[in-house]
Amino acid sequence: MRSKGRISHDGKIRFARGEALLAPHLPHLPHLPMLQVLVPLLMAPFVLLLHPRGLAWAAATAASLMAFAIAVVLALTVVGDAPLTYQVGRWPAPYGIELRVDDFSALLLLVITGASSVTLLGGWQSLARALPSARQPYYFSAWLLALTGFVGIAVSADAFNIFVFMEVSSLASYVLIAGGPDRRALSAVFKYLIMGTVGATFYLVGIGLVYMMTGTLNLADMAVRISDVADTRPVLLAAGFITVGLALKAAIFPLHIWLPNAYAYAPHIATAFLAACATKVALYVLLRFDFVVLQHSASEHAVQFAGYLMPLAVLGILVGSGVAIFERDLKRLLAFSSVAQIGYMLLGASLVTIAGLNAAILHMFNHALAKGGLFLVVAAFCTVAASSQLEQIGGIARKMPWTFAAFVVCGLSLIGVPGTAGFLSKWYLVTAALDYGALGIALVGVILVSSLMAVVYIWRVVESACFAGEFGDDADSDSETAAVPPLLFIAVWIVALANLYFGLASALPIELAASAANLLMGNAP
Amino acid sequence: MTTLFGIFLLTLLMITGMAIVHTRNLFVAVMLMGIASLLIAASFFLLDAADVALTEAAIGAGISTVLFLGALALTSERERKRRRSLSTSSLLQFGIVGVVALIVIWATFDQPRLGSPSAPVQAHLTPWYIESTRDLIDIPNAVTAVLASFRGYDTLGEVVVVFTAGVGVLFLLGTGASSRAAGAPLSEDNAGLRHYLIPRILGRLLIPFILLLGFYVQFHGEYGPGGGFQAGAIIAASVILYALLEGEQRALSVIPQGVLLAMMAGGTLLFGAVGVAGIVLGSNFLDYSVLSEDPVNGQHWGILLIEMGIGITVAGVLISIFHAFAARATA
Amino acid sequence: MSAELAILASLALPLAGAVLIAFAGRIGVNVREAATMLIAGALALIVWSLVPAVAAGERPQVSVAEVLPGIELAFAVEPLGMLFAALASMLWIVNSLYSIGYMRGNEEANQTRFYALFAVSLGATVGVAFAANLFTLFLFYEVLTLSTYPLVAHKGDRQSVASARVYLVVLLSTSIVLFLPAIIWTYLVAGSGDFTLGGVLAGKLEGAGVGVLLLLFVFGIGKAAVMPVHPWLPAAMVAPTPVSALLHAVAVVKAGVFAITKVIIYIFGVEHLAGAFGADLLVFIAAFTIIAASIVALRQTNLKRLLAYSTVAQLSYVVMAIALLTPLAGIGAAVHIVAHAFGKITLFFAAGAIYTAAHKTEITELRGIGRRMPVTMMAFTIGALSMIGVPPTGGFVSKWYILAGAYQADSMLALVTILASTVLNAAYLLPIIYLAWFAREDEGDGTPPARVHGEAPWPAVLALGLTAALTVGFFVFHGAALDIARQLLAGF
Amino acid sequence: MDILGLYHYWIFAVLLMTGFFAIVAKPNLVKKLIGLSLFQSAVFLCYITMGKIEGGTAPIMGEGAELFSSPLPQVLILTAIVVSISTTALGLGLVLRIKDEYGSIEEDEIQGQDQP
Repeated sequence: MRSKGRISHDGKIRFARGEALLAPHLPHLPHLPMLQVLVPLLMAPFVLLLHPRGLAWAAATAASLMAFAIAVVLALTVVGDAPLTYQVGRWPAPYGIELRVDDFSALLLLVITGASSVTLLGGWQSLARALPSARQPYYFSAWLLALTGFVGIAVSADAFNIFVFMEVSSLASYVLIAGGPDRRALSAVFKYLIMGTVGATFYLVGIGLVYMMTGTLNLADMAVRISDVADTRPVLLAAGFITVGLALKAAIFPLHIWLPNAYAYAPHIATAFLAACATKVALYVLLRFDFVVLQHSASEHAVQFAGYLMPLAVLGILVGSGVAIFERDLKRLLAFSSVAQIGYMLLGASLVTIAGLNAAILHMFNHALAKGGLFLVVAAFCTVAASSQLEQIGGIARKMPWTFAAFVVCGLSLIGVPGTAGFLSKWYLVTAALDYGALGIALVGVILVSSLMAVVYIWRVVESACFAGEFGDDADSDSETAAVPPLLFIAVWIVALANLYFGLASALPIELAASAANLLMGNAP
Repeated sequence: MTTLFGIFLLTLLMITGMAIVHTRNLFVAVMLMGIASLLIAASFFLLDAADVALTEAAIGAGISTVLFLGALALTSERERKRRRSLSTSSLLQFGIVGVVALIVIWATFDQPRLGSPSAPVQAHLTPWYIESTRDLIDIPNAVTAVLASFRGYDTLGEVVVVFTAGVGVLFLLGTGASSRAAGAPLSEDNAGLRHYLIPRILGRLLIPFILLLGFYVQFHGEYGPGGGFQAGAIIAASVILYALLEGEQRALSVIPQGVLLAMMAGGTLLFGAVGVAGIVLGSNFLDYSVLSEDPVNGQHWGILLIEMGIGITVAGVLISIFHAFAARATA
Repeated sequence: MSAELAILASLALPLAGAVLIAFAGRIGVNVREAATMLIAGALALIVWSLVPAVAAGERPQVSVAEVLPGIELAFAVEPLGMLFAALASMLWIVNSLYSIGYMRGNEEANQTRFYALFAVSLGATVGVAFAANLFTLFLFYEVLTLSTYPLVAHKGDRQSVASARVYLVVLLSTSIVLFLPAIIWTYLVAGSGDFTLGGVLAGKLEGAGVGVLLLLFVFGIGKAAVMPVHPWLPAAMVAPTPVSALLHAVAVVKAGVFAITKVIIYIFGVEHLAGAFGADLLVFIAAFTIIAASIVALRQTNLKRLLAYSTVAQLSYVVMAIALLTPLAGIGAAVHIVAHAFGKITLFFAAGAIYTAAHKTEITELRGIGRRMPVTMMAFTIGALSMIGVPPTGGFVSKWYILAGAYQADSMLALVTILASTVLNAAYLLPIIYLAWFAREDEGDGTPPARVHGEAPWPAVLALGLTAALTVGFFVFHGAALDIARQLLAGF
Repeated sequence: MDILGLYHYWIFAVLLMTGFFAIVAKPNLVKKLIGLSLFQSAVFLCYITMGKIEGGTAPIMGEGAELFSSPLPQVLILTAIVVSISTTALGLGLVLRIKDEYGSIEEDEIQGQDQP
């Protein structure tokens, strides 16, 4: 990555124009935003018909990898450059549906497709074990549909289209979670379904009210037209509905109650995928809407955003971390940690400064790396342990030292130790908070205290994995390769190394996040 | 006059809604829900939304009711009795709900009034849609034009939602075929209403007409209200009726599970393929005008094909879901 | 080999070595230990190859990556870092030799993990020594904490896990809650965290802020064990003795005082700090730590815990010396890092040898042990004398410079502290020597000796003999170290 | 005029919250889904209402008619109806599985079984 970047005089790392680099080889470049959605979308029905063992998985993985490749090209194309737009059906923008890939969506696309590819790649044995083979085509089809939904949201520039793809992703996510072996997965999914649908419907009401007042659904058009009606009651109400609805989907404290059980009882691999991107997509829409559409027209909007959401973010950080410390199940522990981490992102956004947004967006990327990796390791642990209870994995580090080492790396990234990706977003967040005046110092205190709490809960796991339990005391690594499927092992280490790589050479995500933050605050990139 | 009638319908709807929440008998609630759907459909009709009214009637009152009833047959028809006390939590919930309702009503006073021609909804995009439907697509039904062409991508998403639901239900419940022991003799349950002569005869007489209606709605969508969703739902309803009359097993032998799966996937793929053809022919995804020499003609072809895709998928999914539910009952 | 390449090689070698050792462990113990010795030797060679250039005034540097705009992962060799890296790399060889004897003698488990992580911590130490800015320093500081944690918890029983937890919690939490904010503050105020002669904060931060930031750094760098952030050091006594040596002499605590010294000289700037309130306070805190830790040491009955508190006191010598902000005291601080390392490693090696040979850990058990283990106890005596600061040991040299620096600074407090602590040092160390040499084994409660034993395994004895020789040798041949340390004067 | 012009929206508000009340207050899972349907139907009403234009007809261009209600909200609601039935179907599928596994469709009983 670095070789492509060059450092301009103002100290920012800029990329060579990707399009110029890639265009001669890629005739379909203008269609890429569309293909990003179409590849998983059209592969999903195919996968449903692939019954021979393993074929559905292979096809799904191939589609996901292809989507990842497209996301990489898109990211390199838009970084530090104008966004790509695409008129579906060639109908002009406010009338037809427009797709739009800018730095923010490019970053999110990388996260989504990357998470899907790595987890699918590593997840074959784990999923094959959890699901009877007759049900596998359905599952992998649902997986691709979830992927379709997520990327569909990320590339869309149309409020209602986002709703449609939100529903695609939600329904598919319910299926992914319901595949869990424990019956508690079912009750968890039902709760998720109810809360998720309520959230989506709130969003629908919100955009309905905005549509009523502006007559348009295109986000950019909406942002312009809303200034005439900015402080009318329906718009205020719409802001409320949209924020609450998306907060439900993003599991923002205290609307997170669906999340811990849903993550805990889903198949391990699906948890890794969803934990890496599901809530972030909702947060993405929230930021888009609140900043691009509402921010500049509704007076006092910044104050409201900060005033209502910042306390929630702080509470979420503290409560999430606090509960995680006392949690006995590894997956639930990590799920509560996710609640706290979403709090970080929200906290950055609620500062309503470029630096704060930059931190929030960068943390979306880095948290996906850390949490995705941790859940993948859990999946690896569970190939030998009976469950993800902390007692059950006691001493597992002696059985699989290398897998465990990956856990430590990702855990350190989650804590925010320097040299790992997580450190960079914490750094930005603290810097942004320090710019915020007296309250900022208190926020720094919160961030630091919760980092310590993260140390505590990660170290509880490390201690029990190293020193407790009854796994045999053989440090013989041959048993590890026998126990952990090789693909999963590779996937785990890809993510762990990515945590280290992006801790040192993070030019691409930082550049994307910085221009995304500028974009949201209304400055041209 | 129509406004007053509309208000009467809506008042009735509100009362029905409250009754739905209040009753402890789930069967009654489902039936009331069907009535509510019909009332909403009637209101939609008064509000000039013929397409939506048709859909709400077919899906809200029809398919949805069948599914709820199927679920009730497998679970229980009554909510469990519990000591009814006005606890603080239920008072709180009631209070919150009331306050939110009042806030929403408070907000309405800044809204454009019903039917106001100066409302942004009417003023901003609508004239373009009406005009372009005439000039660029040349079909009478503007709803179909917007649905299938101007916002065809939304519709693709919608088909994918339906497909996802089908995949999800089949994943959760298994396909009807696999959960039943092969070659089991037809049980009393499984035989449908075969022993009841009059409903059977009447039903058999009805089915061809329903099917015909379905196909009419499918292919007439460009001219009048209707289209793939409604047609798919109606065709599914006829198959479901057949299954109710003749038994699950026979319905499955007419359209086997494999075919249903192929319908689910094939319809979605057809829609996608039409869109991709746009790319291949040098334009954007879902641009139908390149499908033929004459752009307007191309739009016709595109709309026809994707509506077929929608209809096939919707019918396939709904029938599959019905079979999955029904298979539970007989298993 | 060019200097830049040497810097990178000295960082990469231990890390690659760790992987190599892990694989060598599968082949056989002898291969593994040979690999360790080889890598330690190679590292020392590479690091020492930089010495002539640095002594001649060169400052080789290399930048690896720009992590954030304005924040680089970069290395630069300056005199203090050179001294530290040279010391650590040399002691690693001795320590490896000793480890072989100790680990085999005590039949410890998980030895491969031990050697591999040892290599990682050495790599981190070199990283700390060569760091060109605060970010890089912090990065390797944390790596050092994390890679030594499993070493402290090596035994894996309840007690060592609990103690290791204290170790980790104190070091990580001080670094995250105090050190990191201090670093971010520095970057925000100064726009840079590069170690620059004269200090990057000079002229950018004034008033009470200077004092607060200084305290954030001093307490944030928990490895320096300034009271009250010292409890991790006695807790870590559960670790195997080579690890204690690593903590006390080679790497960890030295990284702490090294970091504080660097921050004062290169971040604040001596001149800039001279008038500030924080520096005086720091002298006071360090003086308090010296006296308090020595008094606590007096009351210890366990040999290793006693040595641990002695370390707490000795570290604050360095902190106090640098806080005096005079040139002579600065040299004293740098030389004391080296002198204390030689003395303390000898003491720990001796304590470990006693444990290996006799399984004794309490001071009262040491009656007459000098007759059974003459070499070990001779080395112990030399180390103890160095701690007290008696010639002809290295401890005398550094104490001399610190005293002279205290005169220069006209600090009565420092003078009194040094003298008082010398008395206290003698008071807790001399009784041990007396017991070992002049008390009779069967005195006291009259129980006969539990087992008959001689010296510890030969590699251990050889190692402690070597370090004892170094301790004495440093009294005579400290010229090179002094030459390098004198270059620090540019900062004063 | 206000009453006539806004009555639809008021009914929307009441229906929305009636459905929402069923979702949060009723422990029976099927009842929750019924509430969810009602909740979503209310939104349909809101959208369709805003598309109506005084004196217009359904946007199907025949002879004579010149003023049409907006087709866009109708299209959106067609989509939303289908989304709603899809959610309901999946939800009911889940209820059936829950009934199988737990033997109950009452939320509190299920929670009771999960936390022995």
